[in-house]
Amino acid sequence: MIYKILLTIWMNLIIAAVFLYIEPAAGFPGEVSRILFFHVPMAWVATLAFLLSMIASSVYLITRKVNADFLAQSSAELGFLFCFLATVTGSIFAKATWGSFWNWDPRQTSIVMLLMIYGAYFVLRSAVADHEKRRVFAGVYSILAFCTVPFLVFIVPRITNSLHPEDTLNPAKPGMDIKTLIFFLGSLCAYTGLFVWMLRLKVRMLRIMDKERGRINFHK
Amino acid sequence: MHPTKSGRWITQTVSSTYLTEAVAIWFRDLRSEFRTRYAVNSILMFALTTLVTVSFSIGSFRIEESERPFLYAVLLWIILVFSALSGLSRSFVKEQEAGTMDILKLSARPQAVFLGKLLFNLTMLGVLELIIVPAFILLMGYKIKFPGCFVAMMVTGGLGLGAGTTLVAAMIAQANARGALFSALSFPLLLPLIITAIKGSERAAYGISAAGWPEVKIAAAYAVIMITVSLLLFPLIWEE
Amino acid sequence: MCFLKVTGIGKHFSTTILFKDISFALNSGDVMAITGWNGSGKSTMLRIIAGLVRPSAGQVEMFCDNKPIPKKFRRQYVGMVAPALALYDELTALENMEFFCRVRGIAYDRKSCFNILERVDLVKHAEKICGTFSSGMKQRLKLVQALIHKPPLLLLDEPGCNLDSRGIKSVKNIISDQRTWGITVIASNEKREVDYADSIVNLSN
Amino acid sequence: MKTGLGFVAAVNLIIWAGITLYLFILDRRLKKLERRPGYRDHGGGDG
Repeated sequence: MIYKILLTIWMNLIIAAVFLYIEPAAGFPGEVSRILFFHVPMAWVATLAFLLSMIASSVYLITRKVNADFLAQSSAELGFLFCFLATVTGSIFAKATWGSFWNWDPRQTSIVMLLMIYGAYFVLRSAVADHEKRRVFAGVYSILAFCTVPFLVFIVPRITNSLHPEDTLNPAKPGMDIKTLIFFLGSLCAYTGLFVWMLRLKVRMLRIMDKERGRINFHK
Repeated sequence: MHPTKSGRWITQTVSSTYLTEAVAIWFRDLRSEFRTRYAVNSILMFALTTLVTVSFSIGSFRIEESERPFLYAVLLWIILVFSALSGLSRSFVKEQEAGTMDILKLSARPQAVFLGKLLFNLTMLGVLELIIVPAFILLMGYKIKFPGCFVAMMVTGGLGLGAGTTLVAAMIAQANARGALFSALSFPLLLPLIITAIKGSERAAYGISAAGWPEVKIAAAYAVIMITVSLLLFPLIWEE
Repeated sequence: MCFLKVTGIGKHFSTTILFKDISFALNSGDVMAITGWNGSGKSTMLRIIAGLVRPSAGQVEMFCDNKPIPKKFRRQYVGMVAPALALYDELTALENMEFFCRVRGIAYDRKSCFNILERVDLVKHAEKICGTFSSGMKQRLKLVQALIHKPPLLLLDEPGCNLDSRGIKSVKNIISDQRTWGITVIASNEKREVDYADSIVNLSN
Repeated sequence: MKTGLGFVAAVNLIIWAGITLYLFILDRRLKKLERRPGYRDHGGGDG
């Protein structure tokens, strides 16, 4: 409970600071660079969620514990949500800096791939009636899909050059001043905390729904 | 392995490997296919109809000479991929519909089943490419500067198509909604392969030399990885 | 010498319990019958024993020559006949047999296959496409398919269905033959078939 | 300080307040459901 309240306050602080305290970064028109504090954490959470979903799926396939699958499913759904938000915010940024919402930048291509893979993942889940089979298939599919991702890393950069500002706005590089860096990392933490909160809610919800469906437990 | 007692049924067992069992499944599928032409008809009809539509509406002169290598590669791979997606799930779906899936589960090892079905799907793809690619080249007047590289791209691309879809076919055969599900699930997995294959075919047609045919190598690596991972995962979806 | 041990098997489909807590043990030579009303789960029980369906609770263990058989090898020791197990309709009887020999790693030889077909009166139809068979002929071929690899565990789900009196006699022969060296489990409500068994498990109780 | 930024920050804060309110309510509801008699955290195998 405490951490949820702290998170709420922390996020308020970040939002206020990002708009009212931080200076816009050099090299970008107007105030657009402020989106960094929202867009990058969303993309980061999406990556984290998909990775977690993959790992939970593998754990389910090995141990066959339903809880692992609840985690995999919730994580995939939240990952999809954050991935979608990252796409939208990225698009807004693209419009403001390069003049078009969509131009098949490598980043945009790979994010569309991810959305397609997880879209198919949810379709598969809804198409299998038997609950255990559904869990196994979903796990197998997400592992299979994960194996195709490295190819994108090879292929996509060969097709178009990226305009994505990695060098200009990279917290690991000394281009960013210390004030920005602190709030950037703070925002990253806040989003991760938010993700954990939502994830736990979703898992608890799935568990209650599973119970409500009247699943009979033989191992009383 | 089998307890023996003389005079009862067949007693002799031969040393059998995954490969001999897979070949048995492959031949059986081919034999059934030859008699019913279940999959091959739907794949080829789909491919020919799209090819005719494309050829009729674009013809061989509509597109600028300089644009052809790229645009024709795109069209060719769209035709190939979507006709493959229209029929490659047949071999598993038919097992399910005819009620023979359980008997196959009881008599064959899962890996052998996967390999057998993969070989069958690759055969279908081979037939598809042998018919459609020359027809496409003739109808569209596709000029290819490096035929060797182009053929290699077709072969590895076909391998990748089979490798990426066979496990999905096994899954959708056991799902409730089978029709559109196969394309929906396969397409995201195939996308890296399709992009590579288009790029590679374009390069072969243009005659841009690149050391060592990188796209052919990527497609081959894709096929190898997908087959390996599928072999490992297949028992999970096949048993129970 | 084989031994089948079934402990505390239960199966449910989402909200409905099919059966629970079924236990029994069988030795080579035993013949057991599973009875119960329609929908009581006889076929599912056999599928669980064969390893085609995962039970919701409990386990099935099999031992041959005192060695436990891992689940993934169990199918080599099981022969099964069931209405839901279909053969390949596009192949002839002989091609079906050839396929099952090949895929199970048994040396295929035409002559011994004819011998087997003779036992179930199918020699005349050996070269005919299975799709043209009557249901009784299909049932006979299914029996052959289940026996092709000399299974120590024979699972018969309504073995007599669609069979004429001669077919029923060959089922009887098969069971008494199996009794000399292996386990037989029959799922049926036919009085005649239940009578072959030494013990009965009723799933409706 | 530009005037527009204060407005954008306010909109963001309101959205964020909405999200947290929703999450807190959800949290409470789930807790109520979990406390009901008969809810058992099985957590075990799939049967």
